[in-house]
Amino acid sequence: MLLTLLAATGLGLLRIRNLFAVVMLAGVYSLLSAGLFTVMDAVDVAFTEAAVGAGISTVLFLGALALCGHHESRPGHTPLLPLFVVCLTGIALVYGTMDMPPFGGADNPVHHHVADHYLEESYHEIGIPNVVTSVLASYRGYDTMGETTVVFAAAVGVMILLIGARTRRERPGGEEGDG
Amino acid sequence: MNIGLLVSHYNYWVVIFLMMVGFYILISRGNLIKKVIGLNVFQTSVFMLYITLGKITAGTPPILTEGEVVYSNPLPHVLILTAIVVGIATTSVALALAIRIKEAYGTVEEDEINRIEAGIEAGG
Amino acid sequence: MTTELILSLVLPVVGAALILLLRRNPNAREAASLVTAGALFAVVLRIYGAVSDGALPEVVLAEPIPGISIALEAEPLGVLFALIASFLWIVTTAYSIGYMRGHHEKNQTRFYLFFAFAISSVMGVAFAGNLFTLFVFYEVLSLTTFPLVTHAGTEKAKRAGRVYLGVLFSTSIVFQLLAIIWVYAMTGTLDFEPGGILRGVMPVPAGVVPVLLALFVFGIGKAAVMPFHRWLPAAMVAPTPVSALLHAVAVVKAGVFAVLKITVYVFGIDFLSELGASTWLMWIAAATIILGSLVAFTKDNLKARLAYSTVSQLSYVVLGAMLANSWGVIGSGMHIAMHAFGKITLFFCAGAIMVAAHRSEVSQLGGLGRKMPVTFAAFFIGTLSIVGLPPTGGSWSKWFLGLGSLEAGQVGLMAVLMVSSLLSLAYLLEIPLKGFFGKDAEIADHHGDSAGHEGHGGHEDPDGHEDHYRAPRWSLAAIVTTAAACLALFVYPEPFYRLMVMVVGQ
Amino acid sequence: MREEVIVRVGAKVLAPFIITFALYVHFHGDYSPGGGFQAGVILAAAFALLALVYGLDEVQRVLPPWFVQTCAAMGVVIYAGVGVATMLLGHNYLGYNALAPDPTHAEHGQHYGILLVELGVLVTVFGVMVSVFYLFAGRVRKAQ
Amino acid sequence: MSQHFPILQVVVPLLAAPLCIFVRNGRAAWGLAVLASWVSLGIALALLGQVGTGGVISYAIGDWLPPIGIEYRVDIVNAWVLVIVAGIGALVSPYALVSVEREIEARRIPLFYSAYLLCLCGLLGIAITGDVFNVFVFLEISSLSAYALIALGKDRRALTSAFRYLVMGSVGATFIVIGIGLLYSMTGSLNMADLAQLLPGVWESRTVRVAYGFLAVGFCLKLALFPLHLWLPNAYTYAPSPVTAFMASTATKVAVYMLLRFFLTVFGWHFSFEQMELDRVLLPLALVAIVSMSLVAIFQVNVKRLLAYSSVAQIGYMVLGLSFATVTGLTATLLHLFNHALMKGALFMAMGCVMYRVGSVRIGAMAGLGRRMPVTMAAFVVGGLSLVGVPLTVGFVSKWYLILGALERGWWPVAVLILLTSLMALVYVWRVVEVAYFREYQGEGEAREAPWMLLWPTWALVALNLYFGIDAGRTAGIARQAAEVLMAGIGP
Repeated sequence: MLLTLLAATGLGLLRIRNLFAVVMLAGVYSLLSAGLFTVMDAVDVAFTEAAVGAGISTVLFLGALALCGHHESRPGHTPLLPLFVVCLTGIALVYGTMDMPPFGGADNPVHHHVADHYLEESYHEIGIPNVVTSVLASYRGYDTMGETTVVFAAAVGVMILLIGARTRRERPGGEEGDG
Repeated sequence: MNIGLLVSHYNYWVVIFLMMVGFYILISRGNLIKKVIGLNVFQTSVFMLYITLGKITAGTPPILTEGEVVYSNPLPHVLILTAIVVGIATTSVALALAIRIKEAYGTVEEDEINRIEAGIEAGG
Repeated sequence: MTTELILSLVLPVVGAALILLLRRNPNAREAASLVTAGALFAVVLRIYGAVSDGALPEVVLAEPIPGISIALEAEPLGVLFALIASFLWIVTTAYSIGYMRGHHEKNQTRFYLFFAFAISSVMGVAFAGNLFTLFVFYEVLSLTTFPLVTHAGTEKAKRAGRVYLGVLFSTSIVFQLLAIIWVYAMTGTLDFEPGGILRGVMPVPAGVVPVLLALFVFGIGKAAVMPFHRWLPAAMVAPTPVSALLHAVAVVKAGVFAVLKITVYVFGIDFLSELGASTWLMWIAAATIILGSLVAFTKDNLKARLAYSTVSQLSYVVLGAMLANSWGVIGSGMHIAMHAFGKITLFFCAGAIMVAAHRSEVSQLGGLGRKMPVTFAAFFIGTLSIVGLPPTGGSWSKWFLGLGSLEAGQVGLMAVLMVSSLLSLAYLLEIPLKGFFGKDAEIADHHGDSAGHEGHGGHEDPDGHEDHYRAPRWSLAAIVTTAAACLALFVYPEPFYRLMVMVVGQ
Repeated sequence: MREEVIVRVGAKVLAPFIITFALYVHFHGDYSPGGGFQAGVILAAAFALLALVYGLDEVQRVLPPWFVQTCAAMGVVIYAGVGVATMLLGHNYLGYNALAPDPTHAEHGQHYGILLVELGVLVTVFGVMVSVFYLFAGRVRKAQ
Repeated sequence: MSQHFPILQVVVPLLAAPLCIFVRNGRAAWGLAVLASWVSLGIALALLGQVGTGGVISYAIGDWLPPIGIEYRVDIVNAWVLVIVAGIGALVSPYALVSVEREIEARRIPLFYSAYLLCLCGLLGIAITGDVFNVFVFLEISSLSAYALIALGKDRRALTSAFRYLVMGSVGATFIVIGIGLLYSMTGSLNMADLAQLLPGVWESRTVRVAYGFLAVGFCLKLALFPLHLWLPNAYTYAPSPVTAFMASTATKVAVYMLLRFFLTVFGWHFSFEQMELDRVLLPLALVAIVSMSLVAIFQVNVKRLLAYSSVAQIGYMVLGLSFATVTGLTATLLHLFNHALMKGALFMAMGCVMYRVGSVRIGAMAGLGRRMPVTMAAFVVGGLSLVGVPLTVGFVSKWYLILGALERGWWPVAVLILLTSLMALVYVWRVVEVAYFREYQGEGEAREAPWMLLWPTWALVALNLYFGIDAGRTAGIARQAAEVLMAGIGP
């Protein structure tokens, strides 16, 4: 059910050209996916996705829209090549899932190997009940440090781009042709 | 193709469909903001793929409690938490870039930007 | 002996450094150049002494790629080439002093500088101990001579430089390098060895050897085998001393020398003659000989005519190598020497004529011989040597080449040799004949682009005191030396002959 | 911004709650969903809310841009610093067991370690989110 | 301390990056960047020394043994890549000082160094890790900072090229994530060594094959393999000079490394070449890349763009070496990884010097610089010759192994093609050289030699070009050793 809603939202995103609506719809999409994550037992992820997808990114998009205008112009040409690429990729993926273990199967390899260790040993080794936190901050704490760095890198990037006055609007003099 | 496969893989396929919608928006749309939205959708759908992998039917969230329970796999959750953060980081940089492009070119439509750039190249 | 080997490379570079240091004082600069040249010759003579006593000194300089080294080795063939090049460097330096000053060339320091570098790389080619070293110095030679070719800096010089590097690099990279790596892939070694290294990899797939040989012969663009000869006439925009030493002796000889060396030490002449792999290349060389001569006929520009003559003569050496027998190889090696002395004389004369009389076209030379008798007499001797007539050294190499073709059973080639000798006689002899017996062309030549200079040649000189029909003293001395050498080599070809016999005898 | 008393008061009342909630999310991350990242986001949202209501300048007076930028960097230093600390204590990088006060119960170190790194995450995420918000909002204001 | 080198390799620049924000002063940030880069280089060299004698180093982060935790795994292959990245970083950082002060406004300079260090740390992190998901995280660190760095370019087209790079880079990264997810779904592991052992059991599954495909496309986007190279030329052209020099010599190299690591270590040679027949795809792509991009380079009028296209062609050489599927071919790839970093670094740095004095890198602007900026242009000439593959430069050594590899496979037309494209390189390098030496200077003002601070890093790279061209024994030895390790799967 959720998935169907998601699919509908996706199609809506594709068609609508008023970007305000699209951003709102993207927020809805995020919330729906957060719902999906909850259903799939990924409560932490759902929480985060709701905060990020529906919260931060919506705010950022709205800010960007305020600056960049909110109407999307009609594409000038039929996007056949992208369509082809997308279909190809999709078919490849579907083909790939053919041999994938069935959804939700408890015997799937994913759930064994290291996952078992986390679930069985983490309380003993780390002492906190939320396994996700254990894995996030300890077993794979280094990934999280990388994640923190990514966020920091994004801040540096945004600062580099947006700090200071609006610069060099149209400055053909400073540019060189390459034709 | 049998029904069993359809049932057991239905989730994957919808997720793939969503992924492709996002991907399509990303590569086919000329508006830079819309592209970023597409990227977001694309990435969110990939997250769903991971989470779908981690689900065990009749499992519960991996927060340890008393008694014999089946927990869903926590590892994909962790990976996706990281990925979500990475996603929003990318989005913010992309939007900042779009803003600067708007300031420099007066538009965020790819076609018009290409026209302006072609103009520079011919004129220079 | 290894010290001498390294010195032969280093000395010219030291000379170059001195030249650069002394650039403010032309006299000191040129003295440095001369002294270096003399010292280099002395070093090569010492190596010659050792090698003719049977030593084979070698030294490894570096190992750029594991298993492949930059190594120097003095063997008879290399010594022969080094002797010629280092001796002629002295003569050419002397000549240049007169020419460059007489012609008021710009950037003279750069000229001497790169000349020294070029000689260093020529030594590297001569003493290369393996294919890789040969290739490296071959390329360095192309690079270091490029500034000399484009010395004038004009649009024409730039175009010539493009052709020069274009042809030399294209052929060497696409054909020669491919062949070298191919040899390495098959044999696992690149070292020159008496009797060749390819013999060891039998069975060689059918057809590979001729292809490989062709890759080498065409890949060594400096040998100017048609159709890759275009760079040589183009390079004639360079100042005449450059044409004389580099494009009549060092560079082109580096090419044919490489062909000969590869034939002898990579393929092995016995191996080649057994397979008969070189026959078709022999005919290409023969065709180049004839065609080159024919083109030379049509050229009115003196330097261009000499250039095509060089194209033609170079293929004698290639031909000798492709004959793949002892006499052929001896003749080939001898011809490197004999042609060097002959052709440098001719170029020196051409330069002297240009400096003294400001003429560059054959048709303008009428009667000039009476005003410049020494120059034209030397030209005559040079002509005889090139054609291969006694009493000049050139007759020996022709003789051995003839013997070689007979031994190979190629009577057709004998005919080619005869015809081309006649042709070269015809197009070269025209010049001294015109000079001595022709009508004075002074009035008729105001169409040529040197006519302007001609009219008030004396006033063009800022110095103003030079008699404009006399070649500069330094240059004249050089001309006399090389002409005399042509004659002397007829009487005493011994050193070169001995070296070549050692090559074949191994 | 219009001077709407209700909104202003509402925001004023709400903000402390949001901040408290953020801290709850942070410290309770061991037991329930949540952690440094979510807490940081929520904390940043509190200030974003205040900025929307009181205006950017007001908030920037309390929470100047240089401060949030320093926060953004500081969190990374905290996180990476914990790693360096464990390393100096003779364990591998991020080996939290090193942090245990009592070596016989080395696993207690995990608690401290996780709390500290989550704090690092919180500081960075808060700093970054507010910085980015400032920059975007600043642009919007200038454009108007 | 030395047992912590693997992690310090990454953490040193990672910690230096936020510190740059604290100091808020361009010069001080620069000092930090230089310090961190050189420490990184020292560590990288030490690691190379350690694995050269002691085999593989495994470092369990957080004391959690793999595959439970994240593992840093250093063998000769990634030690080699680390040295390349850190080495270029160590030379670019001092170079940046003067160049950045000219090209970037003062308040952004500490941010520049911060982003630069993050990029360095990201690239090192990718190279050193033994965990597939960790690859993605560090990939994003390096990419995000790279987008920002490119956008710092003066020309407004820097912005659009950064955006295009961002879009293509994110697609690449997302493809990689999908690939990793599929692999994970089949094995339940994220550790490379572990995956290498588990994968043969599920080789036959379609999922693994598709995962392979997605990873391939993702990496090829990142390494700009034709025809997925569209982001590269503009990004390199409009980025600030030190950024171009850094990115061109490191970013694509690391992407090539990832490709090798995944295809040869994680999946293994047998799967890549026997089951997937990777060579059949890569060979034509590489050849087309080499030929077409060399051709395009010939017609460029902006020298930075010319070099950028040449980079795409050179990446083709690296992929070509891989497609031979032999030790010699792989040696050529690994060697060219290093050698190309040296030559492109030198060339782009020389262009940075020109940019600094002349303010333009169009071919026309080079006129007369042979006399005005002799030291700079001499560096360009040597770098260019190296690019062509003239003997005694590193370029030759790469070509040598590449051709040897082609001949070993009996693919002599490929060998001929490699040689022909060298000639094309000669043409495009020569176009610049001719203008620089044969035309009169036309710009206004007195174009003097570039400052010493720009020249010495440039010439350091030029000297390395020559040094490792004359004595390639060590580099070739390491490359061969690394190739053998890759061919054998995970090392001993």
